[in-house]
Amino acid sequence: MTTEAPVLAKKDFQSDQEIRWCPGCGDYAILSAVQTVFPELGIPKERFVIVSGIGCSSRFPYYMNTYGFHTIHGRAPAVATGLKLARPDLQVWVVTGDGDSMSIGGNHLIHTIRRNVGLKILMFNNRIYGLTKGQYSPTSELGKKTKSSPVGSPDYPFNPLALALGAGATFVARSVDIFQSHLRDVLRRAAQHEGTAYVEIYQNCNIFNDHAFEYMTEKESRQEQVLYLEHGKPLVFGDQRDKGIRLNGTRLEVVHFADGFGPDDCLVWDEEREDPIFAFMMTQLLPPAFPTPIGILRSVPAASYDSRVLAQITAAQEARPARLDDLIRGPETWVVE
Amino acid sequence: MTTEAPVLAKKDFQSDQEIRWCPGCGDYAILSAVQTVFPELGIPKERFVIVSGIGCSSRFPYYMNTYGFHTIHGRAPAVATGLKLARPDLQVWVVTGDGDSMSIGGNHLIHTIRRNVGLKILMFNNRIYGLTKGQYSPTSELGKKTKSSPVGSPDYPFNPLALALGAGATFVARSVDIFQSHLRDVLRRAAQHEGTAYVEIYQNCNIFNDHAFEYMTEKESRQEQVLYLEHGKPLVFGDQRDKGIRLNGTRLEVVHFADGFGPDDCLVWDEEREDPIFAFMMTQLLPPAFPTPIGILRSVPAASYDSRVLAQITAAQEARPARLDDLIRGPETWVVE
Amino acid sequence: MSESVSTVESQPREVPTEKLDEVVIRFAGDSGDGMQLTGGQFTSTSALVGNDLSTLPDFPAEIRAPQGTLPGVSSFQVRIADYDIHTPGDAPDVLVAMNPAALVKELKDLQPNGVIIVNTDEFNERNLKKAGLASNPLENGSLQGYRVYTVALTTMTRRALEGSEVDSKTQERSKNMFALGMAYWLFSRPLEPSVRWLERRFKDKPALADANIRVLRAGWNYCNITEAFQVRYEVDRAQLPAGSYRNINGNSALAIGLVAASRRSGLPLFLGAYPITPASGVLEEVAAYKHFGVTTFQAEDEIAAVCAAIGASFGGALGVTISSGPGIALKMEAINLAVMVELPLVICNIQRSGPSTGMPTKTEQADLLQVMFGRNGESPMPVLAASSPKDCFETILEACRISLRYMVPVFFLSDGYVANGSEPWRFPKAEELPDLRIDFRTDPEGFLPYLRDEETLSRPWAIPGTPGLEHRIGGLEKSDGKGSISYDPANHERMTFLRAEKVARIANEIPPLEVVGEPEGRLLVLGWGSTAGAITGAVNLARREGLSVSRAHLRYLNPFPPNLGEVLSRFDQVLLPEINSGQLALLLRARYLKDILSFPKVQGKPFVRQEIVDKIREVLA
Amino acid sequence: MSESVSTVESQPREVPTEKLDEVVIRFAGDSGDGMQLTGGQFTSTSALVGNDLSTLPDFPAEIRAPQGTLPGVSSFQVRIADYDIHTPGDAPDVLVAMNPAALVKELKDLQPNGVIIVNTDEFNERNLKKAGLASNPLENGSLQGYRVYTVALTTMTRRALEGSEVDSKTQERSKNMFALGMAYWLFSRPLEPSVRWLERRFKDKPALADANIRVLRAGWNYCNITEAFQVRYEVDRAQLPAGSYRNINGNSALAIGLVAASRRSGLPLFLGAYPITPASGVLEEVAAYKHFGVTTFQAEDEIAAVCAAIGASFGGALGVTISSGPGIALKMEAINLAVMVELPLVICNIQRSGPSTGMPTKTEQADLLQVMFGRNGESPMPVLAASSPKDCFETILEACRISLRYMVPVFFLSDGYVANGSEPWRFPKAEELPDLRIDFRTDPEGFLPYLRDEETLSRPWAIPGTPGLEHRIGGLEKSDGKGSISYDPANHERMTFLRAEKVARIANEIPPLEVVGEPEGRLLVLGWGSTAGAITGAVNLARREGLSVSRAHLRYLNPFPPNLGEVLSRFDQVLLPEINSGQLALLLRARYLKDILSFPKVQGKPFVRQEIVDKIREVLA
Ligand SMILES: Cc1ncc(C[n+]2csc(CCOP(=O)(O)OP(=O)(O)O)c2C)c(N)n1
Ligand SMILES: Cc1ncc(C[n+]2csc(CCOP(=O)(O)OP(=O)(O)O)c2C)c(N)n1
Ligand code: SF4
Ligand code: SF4
Ligand SMILES: [Mg+2]
Ligand SMILES: [Mg+2]
Repeated sequence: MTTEAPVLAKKDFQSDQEIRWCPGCGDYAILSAVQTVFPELGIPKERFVIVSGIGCSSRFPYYMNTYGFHTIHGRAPAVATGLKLARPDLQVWVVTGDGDSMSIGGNHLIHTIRRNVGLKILMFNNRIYGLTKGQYSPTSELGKKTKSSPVGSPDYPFNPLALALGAGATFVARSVDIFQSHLRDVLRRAAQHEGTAYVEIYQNCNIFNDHAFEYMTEKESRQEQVLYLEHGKPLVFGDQRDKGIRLNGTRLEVVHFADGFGPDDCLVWDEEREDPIFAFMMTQLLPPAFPTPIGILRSVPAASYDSRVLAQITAAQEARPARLDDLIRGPETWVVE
Repeated sequence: MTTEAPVLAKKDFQSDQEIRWCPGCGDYAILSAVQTVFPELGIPKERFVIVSGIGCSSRFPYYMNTYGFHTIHGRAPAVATGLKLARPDLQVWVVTGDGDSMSIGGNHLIHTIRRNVGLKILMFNNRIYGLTKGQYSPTSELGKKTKSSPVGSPDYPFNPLALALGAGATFVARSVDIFQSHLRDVLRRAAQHEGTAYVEIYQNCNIFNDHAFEYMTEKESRQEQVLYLEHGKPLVFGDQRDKGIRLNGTRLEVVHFADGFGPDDCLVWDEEREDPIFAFMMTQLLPPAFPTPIGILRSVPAASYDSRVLAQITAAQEARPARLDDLIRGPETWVVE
Repeated sequence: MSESVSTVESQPREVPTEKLDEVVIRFAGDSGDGMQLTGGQFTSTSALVGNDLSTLPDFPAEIRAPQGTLPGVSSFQVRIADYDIHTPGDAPDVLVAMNPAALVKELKDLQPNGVIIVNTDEFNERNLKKAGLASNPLENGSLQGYRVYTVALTTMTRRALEGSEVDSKTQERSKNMFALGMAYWLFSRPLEPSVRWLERRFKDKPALADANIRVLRAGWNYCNITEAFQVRYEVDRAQLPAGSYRNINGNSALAIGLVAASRRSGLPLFLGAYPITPASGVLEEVAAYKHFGVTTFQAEDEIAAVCAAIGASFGGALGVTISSGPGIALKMEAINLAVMVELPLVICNIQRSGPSTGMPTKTEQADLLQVMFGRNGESPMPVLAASSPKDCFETILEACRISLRYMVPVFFLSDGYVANGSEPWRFPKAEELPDLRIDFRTDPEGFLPYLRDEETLSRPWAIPGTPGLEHRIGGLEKSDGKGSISYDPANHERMTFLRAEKVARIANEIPPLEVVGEPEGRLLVLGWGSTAGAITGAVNLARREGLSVSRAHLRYLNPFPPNLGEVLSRFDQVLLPEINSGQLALLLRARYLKDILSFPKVQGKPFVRQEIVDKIREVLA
Repeated sequence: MSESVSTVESQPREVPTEKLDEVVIRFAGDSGDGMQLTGGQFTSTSALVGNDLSTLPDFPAEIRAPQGTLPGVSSFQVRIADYDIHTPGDAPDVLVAMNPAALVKELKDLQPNGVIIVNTDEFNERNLKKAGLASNPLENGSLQGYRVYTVALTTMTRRALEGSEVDSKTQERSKNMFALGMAYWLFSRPLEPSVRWLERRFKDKPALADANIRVLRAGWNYCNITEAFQVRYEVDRAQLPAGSYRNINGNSALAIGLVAASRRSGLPLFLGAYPITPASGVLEEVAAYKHFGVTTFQAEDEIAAVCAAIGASFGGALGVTISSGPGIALKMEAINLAVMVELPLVICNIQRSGPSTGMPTKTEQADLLQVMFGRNGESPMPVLAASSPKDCFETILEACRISLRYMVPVFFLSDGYVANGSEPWRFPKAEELPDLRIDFRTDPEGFLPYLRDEETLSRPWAIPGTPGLEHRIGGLEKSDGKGSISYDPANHERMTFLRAEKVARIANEIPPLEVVGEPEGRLLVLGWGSTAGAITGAVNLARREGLSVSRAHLRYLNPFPPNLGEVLSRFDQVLLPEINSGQLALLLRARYLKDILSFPKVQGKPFVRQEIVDKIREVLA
């Protein structure tokens, strides 16, 4: 199929379904960002498919006027992998939650990332099971009190981006539901990536886990708590941009320019580093000691799984004629008169 | 139960079952190492349980004269987690393969590691599905020709130790089937760890993937290809110990002492680093550019999942009397005469 | 005057009171309006008053719907009576509608000439539109044929709280207490129980407690003072068997039953689960019982949950897992491992409407064949089903007993209707409960992992840590007795037989099926699980009408009670209502070659009594 | 002289030849001895000669057993005949035993006075001990009653290769060719086919090819020259229907059938699978057919495999997944999604012995009820079963046709016996195969995702990329027609009915069940799947004995052929042999209320003809 760039607008991607998220849910903001970015991509509407699992977040496809598949809990990446293999011409986006993709769906997620399947995966991380009404999730903090953990969760949480990098992710990013313009930029970059683009989106569940990300989303604290990763720029942050991140031996530390340090002492961000070490370092910047990095943690080119599989098939087709009769006949036959 | 140190010998851990691995299989060497180490641990034999999944490697329990559970494919960590939670007094070891734990069992593996359940996990990595007669596994190299990949595997392989660190592993190590004394040391260290001890063991499948690790196991090349991680020692290797690993900015590189470098230029190994960055760096030392690190990549103390769960229960028991009649009666009752 | 609101209790106004033998009330409003809580309070108070009762909550689908819309309506139906009842009632006599959507959605169920109490404050343009109404039903006469009482509930609530320190959002939210107060007045119930409850609930937030109590009283007083209602109703206490009672829902009865089984067996309870509607509540409740030494493990998925339970069972705990249909499907491979290694394990399936994700918040009984047959190979398992909320307690104890005694995984079936519905329960004393103690094998002398007990055919439970009993188990076929791996054809046939025979022998211990009504005759109405209430109510009514019909209810679906075949043979016809397409009917036909009149209903809703009564009439006509 | 070994072909020695109508030969040796290959060669050559034949390979369990031990024995049985046969034969006439373990393990099956050819070189202390033998059976007279031929096979092979450049390990390994050469002489078969095959196989290793050919000839010459054998045997060509034949096993027929279905439907094949015995072979074979544009996806587990197939199907491919019992259990939740979204999907279950891991390399038919009912909720699915290796081809084509035409997931059942067994196949021409083309929906005009075809009730297949047909599907209950989420009770009941009715209507298209023998009478032997051969053989034999017995075989297990009930009613008794505890019997009893004589066998082994013949006699006695 050829891609003639059609002129599309946000409304073209809005479905007629009435939206059933709680008022104030962070999912609305993400939906809006996606509906804003899709028309810009110059891809015909019918070429988009959104595949989701089960969860509040996974209701996403119903609100997008594209092809959509609301599958079963945790399996969206597997369904999407099959779809992408069968139809490399499609833009396949996976929408999932921290329970859907980090809990029951963890295995499909890491294998999709490992293979580098050409999927864009948006993981709405609200650190809770929303749809089932508020049990702790694999990203909930240790000791978190929820319906199913009355005296606090005994689980250490996952660091989703560290896990993705450990699985060999070629594109890893993080953004926040209400940081609209930043989120849109990240989505545009994800759309461009050939392999698996894994995007963690901090999303507020105002019913079961309100204020989860307040520490960094509040206007006041934002500059102090957020580290914007910008390719080629030093890792500087703070209201006055008066702090930075440097590497001391193999240790990361915050330096205050007041103490005579300057941007030159800080690490210069490189999202294209061939090895994942630098990106992995960023996943270890955790509050309260460090600001939380958002933006592109890793973006390196690598042939997608679907392209490699397709190449094998094409090569085979060029190398050998495919006659069904030959296949049925097989190597040895005999005739009975 | 009290632990009076019994005097046990290797033969105490040998079962009467006749071993059914192929002659020459690396599994024999690992079995021997385990049978040698167990008696040294001063733990009564009946206190050991070996839980496995399905695969050649997973036949392991039958050959150990301890309690054993040969479960189903990929689920050993989940079964073992339940056992350890119910019976913290037991020494629970999980034996699994690269297919059993990295493929179908990937999710249970990363969640066990995340929770830091008090299990010792031995992953026999022969980079192939042995029991099903030679299909590629998630650790098989890209392009590997196997029964199910006649023109080569289209999958990028997992880096098992990177994945474990990405999942938050507190103890990570690597050894090799035929490096008997090294393997025994690693097993002893694993036995001491409170949380999840994840050990990757390179294991040769001489039937379906022979020579997989020859590049580093051959006497000739061994010193050149293996980097022995020793706590507090510089990362030096080579026949003449004339090469080392240093960090240049955020990049790792091999330095040749011939070029004027010395051990002081090399990174000093620290297996106890609180953050996983240094350990993660080691997982990125890949052949042929780098020697392959073996030994302890990470060993940091952290309360095990089972100990935290137990603490919650004990606290609750001390805080509240547990009268079944009260529970049945509930908050509100009325009487009918 | 009639618009002022007093919040201090005054003397009941002199109005005629009408005695009713039963009444069905449905509280309906927006998800946010607290209808479940309101219904719950009305229920407990009525219980304390001594009525028999039965409730039916109905929440919107898991995902939240926009305020004021039809999908957002949450309702709670309670039936109170002065005689013993078995269902929450077919059609409500009274409907409390907190907004237009609630009125629209629930009206169709209301009895002709039924009472409607509406909150007029919510009947504005926006809400009418959201409810898909062109004009206001309070004005367009569409409510003719009902007794409509319009109250500015929100306004009244605000008034009642003038000068209160709680913020206005909270004020507004307490309007359900106003409705509750009204209901209490109308049905002559005391306010005290709810007052006490509010005080308990908000003991750290006195202001909140006070506010709610004020509104509750205000609602009561409103009815008492205004001339709106010219009659009050009374429903006398029911003649229930003497004893101590509590109100309980199915999931709580199950949770408590599991703890009880742990106590009575002396084994620590290990509950492995992954949240899923409608089973999550059991996990959440048991998690609160840590002081009983129970362990709850919220796993990464259903497979890990059941595997962990199997591991715990191998270690000597009472291993249990709970889930619902889709999760049960995922567990089957592991459950089959438990069948092969012959360890105790109890799997609770709180059934919901399928197939696939289906209608998660709706009830169904359509997983019977799944739990019977959803495993590869010949894999027989005992299956028990609870017939009502309180019956979950007894049935889970029995499921645990069988599992421990026979070393076999057992399925416990419940469904959304039983799980969320509630009823009074004449609860037992702990020491009256069955003794579930068993012995672990400790003697190495002559120990073989698969040497069987002559009577039950169960194998010894030898747990790790026991000196001298070191052994290996696993999913491969085992040699009879020794338990080592065996590919011997005759052995496989024998082990297959033994696994089946072990389950079959349970029948020797279970009570014979009881027939209520004539022991033989023209028609038997047979049921299993949550249809018990509707069937009982229907058969009682039909019999009062003089129809010759008996009933029987199955708790044991595998194995069947030994006398089942003979019972069936004694009736010309057997009518089998099921909330599925006839799954038990299939099993009975296959087993007894008797034609069963299958009466399926697959609407995600329980049977109402009338449906079964009509069917009985039709069959006997 | 008798000890020298010539490797150049000489003229057949003048010996009496005896004509046989059939003979059963079993080649048995250590896993490493290449018995499967030897048997395979003997089979193809016999096929070329024109015999009818049937084979039964038997490997040791997946895990490798130590050399020379009983668990390590691998055998291959082939039956050749001059008339048409249906099974690999009950008991071998000739046993080739390459070592003591093979002799011990296989001897019990051998016909009285059967021929035994043993490799004496392997009968040393160590090997006798490994086989659990106290003394040497070749010397202790325990082989009385058999015709034993002892040959120093290894020594002979070495001799034959004196001066050859291949290493001695390789030399030793080629001894199976010596045995093959002997068998060729003994049964008067030409050497050329195997010679050609060896040349093809080792075309890059001429030395190896030459060595094997030399040993093959040496074996033939050995018999020809030595006086060991005083008679040769001949089995004439069978009178098979005219046409072109090939030899084929079940998994190959399935793999080729899938490619054929792809070609005939014009849809690219997507095969998602996770390796598992005995299904892996299908994945491996299809992976080699990339030039047909097929995609194979080796997934991380069975769930991902089926989910990927569903995703591919959503995208417009022919989505297929293969596995065996335990893997099928894991797939069920996802298969149920396919039932709900009504997409084409074919699930192949190559059954093995269960429950749980069971006996992976052994055959069984015990997953029928699992595939029928192993999903939550009311989830009907078509189920078809292949009756023989070659029948896998036709049956998979039919399964794909139904799946595509009705937009429904379909189960295809095979088992280890059918998968690994082989038989001659009069293969069809591609253009004679059914036309499986379907149309994707492309017209936006009046498009609704769940608007149904009047005849088949199937919904439109509208694939992504089609302008104007953007829509959403999922696992929640759908509204009839529009396909949007619906919790409406009546709609759920209707959709439940429609999903069932769609499957039921398939019966209108499938051929009526054919009865072979009298259309009515005292006894019908009914079968399904892999029991076809044994039943056919048995019934034919019983009829030759004049017994009044007919037979019929089911390919369609859901829905049943429309005339099935009526067929059953025409016979006094229905005997149903199954490699399970009576699973189809249960379905038939439930459906037709007819008492079925279930004849179960659960030994991980197929029926032998004699077992069924005896049963028929017993029933008719
Ligand atoms: C097989 C299965 N198990 C469990 C569930 C119940 N369930 C639905 S969504 C969900 C978790 C959702 O959490 P998350 O993915 O974080 O989504 P959110 O609602 O927070 O957006 C669970 C446990 C299910 N639908 N299916
Ligand atoms: C549910 C299930 N799926 C598939 C299989 C088949 N199977 C058994 S072992 C195995 C892979 C074994 O590979 P690995 O874990 O690396 O063990 P190895 O044999 O190499 O030691 C597979 C796919 C199975 N037994 N069960
Ligand atoms: S429950 Fe939380 S995540 Fe779900 S819709 Fe409501 S606010 Fe959003
Ligand atoms: S197949 Fe490979 S891994 Fe398995 S036993 Fe043989 S050599 Fe070892
Ligand atoms: Mg979430
Ligand atoms: Mg392996």
